[in-house]
Amino acid sequence: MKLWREFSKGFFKENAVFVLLLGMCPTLAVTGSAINGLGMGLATTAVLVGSNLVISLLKRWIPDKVRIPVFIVVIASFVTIIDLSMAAYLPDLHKALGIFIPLIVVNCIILGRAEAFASKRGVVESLIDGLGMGLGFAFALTLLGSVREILGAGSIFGWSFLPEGSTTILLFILSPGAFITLGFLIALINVMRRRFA
Amino acid sequence: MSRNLVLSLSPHDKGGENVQKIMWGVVIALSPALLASFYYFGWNAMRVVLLGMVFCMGTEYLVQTFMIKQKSTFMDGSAAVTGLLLSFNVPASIPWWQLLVGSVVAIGIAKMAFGGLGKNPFNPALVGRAFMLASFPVHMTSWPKPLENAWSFGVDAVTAATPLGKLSEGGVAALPELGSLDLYKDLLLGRVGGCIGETAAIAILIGGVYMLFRGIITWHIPLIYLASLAATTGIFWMLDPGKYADPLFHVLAGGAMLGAWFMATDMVTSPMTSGGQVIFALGGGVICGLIRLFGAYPEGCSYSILIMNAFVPLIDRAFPPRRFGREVKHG
Amino acid sequence: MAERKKLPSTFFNMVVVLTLVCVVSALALGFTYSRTKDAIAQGKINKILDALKIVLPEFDNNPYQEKYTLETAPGLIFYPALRDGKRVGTAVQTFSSQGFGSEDIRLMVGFDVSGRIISVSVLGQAETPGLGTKMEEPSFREQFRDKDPASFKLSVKKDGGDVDAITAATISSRAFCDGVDKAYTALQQETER
Amino acid sequence: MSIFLIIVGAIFVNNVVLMQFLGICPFLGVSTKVKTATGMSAAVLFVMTLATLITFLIQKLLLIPLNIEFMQTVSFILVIASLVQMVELILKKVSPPLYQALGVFLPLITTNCAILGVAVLVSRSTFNLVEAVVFSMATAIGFGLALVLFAGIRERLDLYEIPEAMKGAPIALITAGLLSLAFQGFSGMV
Amino acid sequence: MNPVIVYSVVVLGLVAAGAAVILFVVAKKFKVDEDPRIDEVTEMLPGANCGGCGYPGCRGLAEALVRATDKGDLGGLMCPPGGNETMARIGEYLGVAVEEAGPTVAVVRCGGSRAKAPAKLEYDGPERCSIAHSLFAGESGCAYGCLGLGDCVTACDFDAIHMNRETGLPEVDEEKCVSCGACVTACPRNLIEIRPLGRNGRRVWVACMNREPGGVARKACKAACIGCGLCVKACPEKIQAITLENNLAYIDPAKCIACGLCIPVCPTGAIQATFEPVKPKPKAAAAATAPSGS
Amino acid sequence: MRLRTFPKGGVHPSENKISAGETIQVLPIPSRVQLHLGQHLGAPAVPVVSKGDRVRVGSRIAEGKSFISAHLHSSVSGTVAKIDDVIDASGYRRPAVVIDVDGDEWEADIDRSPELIREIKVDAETIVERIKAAGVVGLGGACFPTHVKYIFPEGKRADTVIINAVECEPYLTSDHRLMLERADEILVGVQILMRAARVESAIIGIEANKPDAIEIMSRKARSLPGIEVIPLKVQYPQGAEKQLIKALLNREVPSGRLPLDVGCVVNNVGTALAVYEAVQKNKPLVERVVTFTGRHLPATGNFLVRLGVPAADMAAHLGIELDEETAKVISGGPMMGKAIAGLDVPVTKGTSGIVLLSESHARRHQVQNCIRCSRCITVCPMGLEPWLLEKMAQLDRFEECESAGAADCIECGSCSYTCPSSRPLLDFIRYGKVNVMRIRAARRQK
Ligand SMILES: Cc1cc2nc3c(=O)[nH]c(=O)nc-3n(C[C@H](O)[C@H](O)[C@H](O)COP(=O)(O)O)c2cc1C
Ligand SMILES: Cc1cc2nc3c(=O)[nH]c(=O)nc-3n(C[C@H](O)[C@H](O)[C@H](O)COP(=O)(O)O)c2cc1C
Ligand SMILES: Cc1cc2nc3c(=O)[nH]c(=O)nc-3n(C[C@H](O)[C@H](O)[C@H](O)COP(=O)(O)O)c2cc1C
Ligand SMILES: Cc1cc2nc3c(=O)[nH]c(=O)nc-3n(C[C@H](O)[C@H](O)[C@H](O)CO)c2cc1C
Ligand code: SF4
Ligand code: SF4
Ligand code: SF4
Ligand code: SF4
Ligand code: FES
Repeated sequence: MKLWREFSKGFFKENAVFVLLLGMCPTLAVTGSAINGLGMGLATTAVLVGSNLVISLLKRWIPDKVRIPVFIVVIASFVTIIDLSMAAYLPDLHKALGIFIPLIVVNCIILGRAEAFASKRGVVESLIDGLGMGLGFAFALTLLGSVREILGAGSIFGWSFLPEGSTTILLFILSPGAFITLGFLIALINVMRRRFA
Repeated sequence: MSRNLVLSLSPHDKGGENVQKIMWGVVIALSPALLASFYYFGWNAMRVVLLGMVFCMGTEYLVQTFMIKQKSTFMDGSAAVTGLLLSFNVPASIPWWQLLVGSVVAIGIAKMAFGGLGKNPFNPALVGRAFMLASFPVHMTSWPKPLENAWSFGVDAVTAATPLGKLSEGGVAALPELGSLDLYKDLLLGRVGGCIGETAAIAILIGGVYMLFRGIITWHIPLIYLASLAATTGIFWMLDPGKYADPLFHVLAGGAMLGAWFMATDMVTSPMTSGGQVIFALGGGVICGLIRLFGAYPEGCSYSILIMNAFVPLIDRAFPPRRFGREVKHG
Repeated sequence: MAERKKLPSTFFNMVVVLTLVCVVSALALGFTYSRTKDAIAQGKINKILDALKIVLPEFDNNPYQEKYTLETAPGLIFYPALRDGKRVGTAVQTFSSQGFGSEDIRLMVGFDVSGRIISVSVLGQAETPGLGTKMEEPSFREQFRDKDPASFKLSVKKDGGDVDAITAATISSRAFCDGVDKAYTALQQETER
Repeated sequence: MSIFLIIVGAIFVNNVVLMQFLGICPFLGVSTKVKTATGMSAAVLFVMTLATLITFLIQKLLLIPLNIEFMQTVSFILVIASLVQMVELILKKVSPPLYQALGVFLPLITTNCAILGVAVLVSRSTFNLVEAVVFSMATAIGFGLALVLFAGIRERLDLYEIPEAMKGAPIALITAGLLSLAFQGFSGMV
Repeated sequence: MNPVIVYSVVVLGLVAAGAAVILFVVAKKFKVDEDPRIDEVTEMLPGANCGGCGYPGCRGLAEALVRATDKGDLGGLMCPPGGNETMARIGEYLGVAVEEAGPTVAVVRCGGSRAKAPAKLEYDGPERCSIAHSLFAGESGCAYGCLGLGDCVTACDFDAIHMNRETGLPEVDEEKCVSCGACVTACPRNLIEIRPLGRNGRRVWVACMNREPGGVARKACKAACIGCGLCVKACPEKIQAITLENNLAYIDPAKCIACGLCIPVCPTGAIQATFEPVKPKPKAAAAATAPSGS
Repeated sequence: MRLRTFPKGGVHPSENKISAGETIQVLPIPSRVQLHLGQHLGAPAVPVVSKGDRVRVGSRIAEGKSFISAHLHSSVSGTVAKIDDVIDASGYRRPAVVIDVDGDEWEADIDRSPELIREIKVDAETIVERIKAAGVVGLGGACFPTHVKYIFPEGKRADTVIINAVECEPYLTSDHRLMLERADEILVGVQILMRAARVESAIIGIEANKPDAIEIMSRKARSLPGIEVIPLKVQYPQGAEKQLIKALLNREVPSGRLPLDVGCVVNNVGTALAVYEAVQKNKPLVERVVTFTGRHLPATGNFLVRLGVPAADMAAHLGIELDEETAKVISGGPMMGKAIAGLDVPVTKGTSGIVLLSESHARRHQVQNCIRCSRCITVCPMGLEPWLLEKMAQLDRFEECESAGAADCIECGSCSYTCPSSRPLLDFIRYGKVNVMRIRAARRQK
């Protein structure tokens, strides 16, 4: 039950994007389509789970003063592994996400989790936490990507539901659309949270 | 004593100006341009203008009543001005639903999200237009030919490139009439392709002068904006008249007149002191000129104003009014 | 919170741990790299091969290995297609920097021996989604199929050419034409020589 | 590409924050006051230039010759993190006023992906050393411009009562969106 | 071994070791002293930055606390929202004892509801007590009573005080109030007092601040304290919690035992309590309408 | 010739000088008067009589003890009924001396003859002493003790006395009437003030909407060396001393400083008359001219009223009752005056007029959002940004109020008057200003 709570908090209560406002760059940059959002989210999840796991395993052996550099190296290694693997096996997605894959390193969620959670808790908890936070992030990115793709391109996960040549509200898949859509999504979530609270 | 007396702090007198009068005054000032557009683009223009106003005022009403839950001020005239100016900024052939999107963005996002009248940092009508331009580039850049489509109720009849469009596509060569008196006459009277309300420079000028006399606006923004646009384009024209169009053309063509007189002057989104207004207009004119000369868009007027809108808080801070008894600036 | 016995932060511990972690991570990375290196390289080649298959007539050689470049045409790569040892066409990997996006538009243009365009494939571009990106759609690309640039003018109609520009994306369309034209001109020069 | 175009491009046309989505966290976080925004911008300018310079050298002198470009992410982030920390330590000691003005923002910069982002962008470009440094400075100025403009607007919004649902992040994001919409006017200028 | 792996190990090891050494040296060389306790204490505080402590934000209090510790005691510094629990924790951390304060709550000392103190004037201006206060005595004419424009409501960061539409008086939500005192400062009429919560939440207070002679006070408000002194007499001999000064009774919370004896004797019903008082004797009930305690 | 005025800001509300043609009538004395002890700026006066004492008109009943304070004299003869808190115009209770009237007996040393005494026999010091002894305060509104203005701090010198005859407030006509009816005495008063200030020149500034006053004053002043009458363009708030100095001499009083810092002393015409009476006739300030007016009233008037007489007496004299039609009563003009709770309040040294407004003019308009039209900035004569000050004060950001110049605001109300959104600008600016002053005082204490 407790584990379930650790897992589920990442989706709503402590959602990295909607509530904590962390990792905004990839959130805004790659959500032009649902599939890119999902891809980015999953890649981040993989790094998060990996680093949480390793750090919670190593936590006893890391002197306090060098913990941040060690965390960074661990995270950066996982990022590079994901980067290389995606380049090898998912070249199209890799191309679409571009520079934002290496930038997973500086995603505050990951370092934040390492610092706040994994370096203090047990392996299983950390794993679940990483998975929850990561999937919550992926969920947010996919949601944002879907909304933008539906409005801006008239399709969802690449499947177009409008006849060829229909006019869509292109702006939603351009940069301003990213900010505006996320702004309204957060406003909506704030309203819902207040109503349920 | 037979009634409860009213108590309030001074002053107990009040001047006659109010928001409604100012806003509907702008609507009146826009009516010459409206008449001109009716003459050139006929029922289509009327349809778009009417829809634009209804959409904008309707959005304001709905958002205030159902989302912000406050008493609606949709009749105060500001939404009407936004609607009017938004529709003046689109081609007469725009599909109604795209205009609806633009209106919802203008009022819902650019104005109401910030709390309504007076609180929005960016010009709502221009946000609506920029949004539509980026979203519907095809429809937003097909221009019905003036006079020829006037009485056909449908859309998509004869289209004509705007003078600025031709210039941006083919350079000065594409506009052989440049320098001939006829072109300027056409620009002045509005016999060119373009957005509904922007083509007839003379009608806009009449409205602008009316606003000057009513005291709704001051001369600073419109005149400096146009002067700065002329200066920017003039410098390049003098460097190479074979490559760049003359400043008079730039002042009369496109949305510069409408922008300078009606959109840059929006008091909500422009600086408050005359010093600040001069800087605002100066910057706007330069950016408009540069976008026209070097940017991807044939027309930079709306973006120049939006960009300068972003500077307004900083300008306001840098140009406070001259304080009585404080020659030496503190702080 | 459970008891946290940690390694104390002495200078020695710090350097050792950090170095060790780095070494381990470097090992892991090196390992991953060596495992994925080939796949990545192959992926890049595959992309080109796929494009070649689209833009060239059937061939039985390996154009990728026989590619060559010309000094007169910097940045362009030529892939000859042979069938039964006979040249059946050439694919030219070309680019244009006049697009709207920040990156070059990279194209693969296939020509038959007479210099006629067989087809064009887009290798990479960064145009605005929904506008310039329409260049990847058949409706635009197909205009070039089976056209002989000698008679079919490789520029948009606005500029007096024969190509219908993508609506509201004339800049991208021009860049596309520019890329194809580059390829054609370079190939002409080569054959003339 | 001429230096002038690099500058105009990086500041206006491809503004890091508004068009490339780098450095959004500090953009949203350190933008409530014009004064702090200015301090942050200066700090970013300093660190970004220095970081680009060093990572450029590492890339060209170490990673490429040894054929271990895949080590880029790890080595860059390590270098940037230590660089930032070092600058912070030195500044604190050497110039407390400067530390008060800039130093307090330094910890925020480590997790600012604009720094690493620009380093990676430069490594993927064809810039030479001078161009790389100019590009990074111009990018930082673009960051500063967006940040200060945004802070100005937010300071003004602070004066007004805005709808409950919009308070905080939503209105900040929407403002940023409109700013980005306005900056689209610069597109195609380079 | 694969050279790539070797290189990467060497390079990364070097970079890391180099960075570690440089940082270590720099840290040693450029060491600056700052009291780490300030950060720690800031962490312990609630972080509401409400200013209830009288310092600009939680860090301000933290600094003051650390400074005070060095002088020996915490000198009455208190974080009202954090309460004793927080203070105890901080005191423990800093190694000094903290003064215990009983739980307190804000009470409104005005009973001039719309019905008791009807409007004789009409105020036309911004909804701000402080502004109305600067203009005039108030719509009812009572120069001491609540103006009903809710400065206290706006001042409260904890949503603990609300305007009762019907009476036109503010009411404190005991559950939410953290006794930060923001409302006390905000009220231009000084109507709000932070009083002990009382045993079982039982407390009694005079809901009036009118220092006019009885006649004048009654003219403006039917619920005004007229300074008759009946409550003083009703208060048990041994307790003597009520004092009368300037035509106004005041109940000293430190002495009051919340017996409620004073409530029914008040002819105007100016004394309020959080509980139902003992059944008033019929005689007194005729004069006093039941107090509208919250 | 273009009329002079101050260069920036100002408004022009409808003048409504309805009572301009009514000659000054002497109001009968009631049976009881209430004399508030704080009828001047500064510390309240301390009573020197006690209950039951007999007083005559002009008997000193309270003394100003601190530097900025003024004496108070009985305006009637009779018995001190009580010294107690009495409700004032705002409904608050303030200390006052209440006197039951019997007859009209004056102090013996007061010269009550109507004869004009032109010759000034006393020197500057004596003049100031007499002004102080007579309890003269500025009658232009602020009630600043007049003698204090003529005690120059070390090293400060004046070169001009400015007589404020602008009366820019709508409705009010008391200064106007005084100039028409008592010009000679006023001019002697001006000469006395010139001597007190040790200056050779005086300027009387009158707005162009009082041509008859300009004519009389110029004609009579022609023979007097150094006194000049300058007509001014009608522009509110020209009567504010900083604006008046700017208009007349183009000198700008620096922020936070006094007219004396630019070599001027400013006094109201009514004050000049009071000074004449104090110095030449030994008569303390016990009465003043008050305008009683309103657009919906059947009759209006200008009255010479003893201090402490209820304003209702004027209404009764004109046959006016407070009925449904009157919705607001203002003490002073509509731009700067205070709304008061009724007509029962006594006239004080500062009461220049009582203006009654009908329902249609009494209420504020619906407040709307500020549209940043910058009209408030344009009209602010002090070059402030009223909209910003309002916002800052609203948010209790007093430090910012201070740096935005809240303390410079002269509370003229031009901003609120002009705001198309009917924002309560001055209400909040005043609130901000009070708090800025509080902060400054606290800072000074530190
Ligand atoms: C956000 C945005 C993205 C744009 N992207 C492209 C693009 O990808 N390709 C292009 O040719 N033009 C692009 N444009 C430029 C305009 O659509 C330009 O008006 C157009 O190219 C004009 O040519 P037209 O004659 O095709 O309408 C873009 C404009 C905006 C505002
Ligand atoms: C907005 C404003 C308007 C004023 N209007 C007048 C006026 O019309 N007549 C006048 O005598 N004083 C007016 N005053 C007061 C003057 O500023 C100044 O205090 C007075 O003239 C000094 O003279 P006194 O001390 O004799 O009253 C006004 C003040 C302010 C702030
Ligand atoms: C909108 C606005 C914002 C201002 N913000 C500041 C500020 O943040 N800090 C500052 O020192 N001055 C600021 N000023 C300038 C002050 O208004 C003023 O010029 C200065 O502080 C003078 O202070 P003093 O009254 O102590 O002489 C601002 C002015 C305006 C108009
Ligand atoms: C002179 C003047 C110009 C205006 N211009 C615009 C405009 O360009 N766009 C717009 O949406 N509203 C305009 N308005 C209306 C109004 O100010 C605007 O809706 C506000 O920005 C909404 O807060 C204008 C109003 C006036 C008085
Ligand atoms: S009611 Fe008063 S004391 Fe209680 S929390 Fe609110 S402001 Fe603080
Ligand atoms: S208690 Fe004080 S602050 Fe609260 S509404 Fe009454 S007068 Fe205003
Ligand atoms: S701010 Fe003050 S001085 Fe300026 S117009 Fe308003 S009231 Fe007059
Ligand atoms: S006059 Fe009113 S609406 Fe205009 S700027 Fe000033 S406060 Fe705002
Ligand atoms: S994700 Fe880019 S700065 Fe935080």
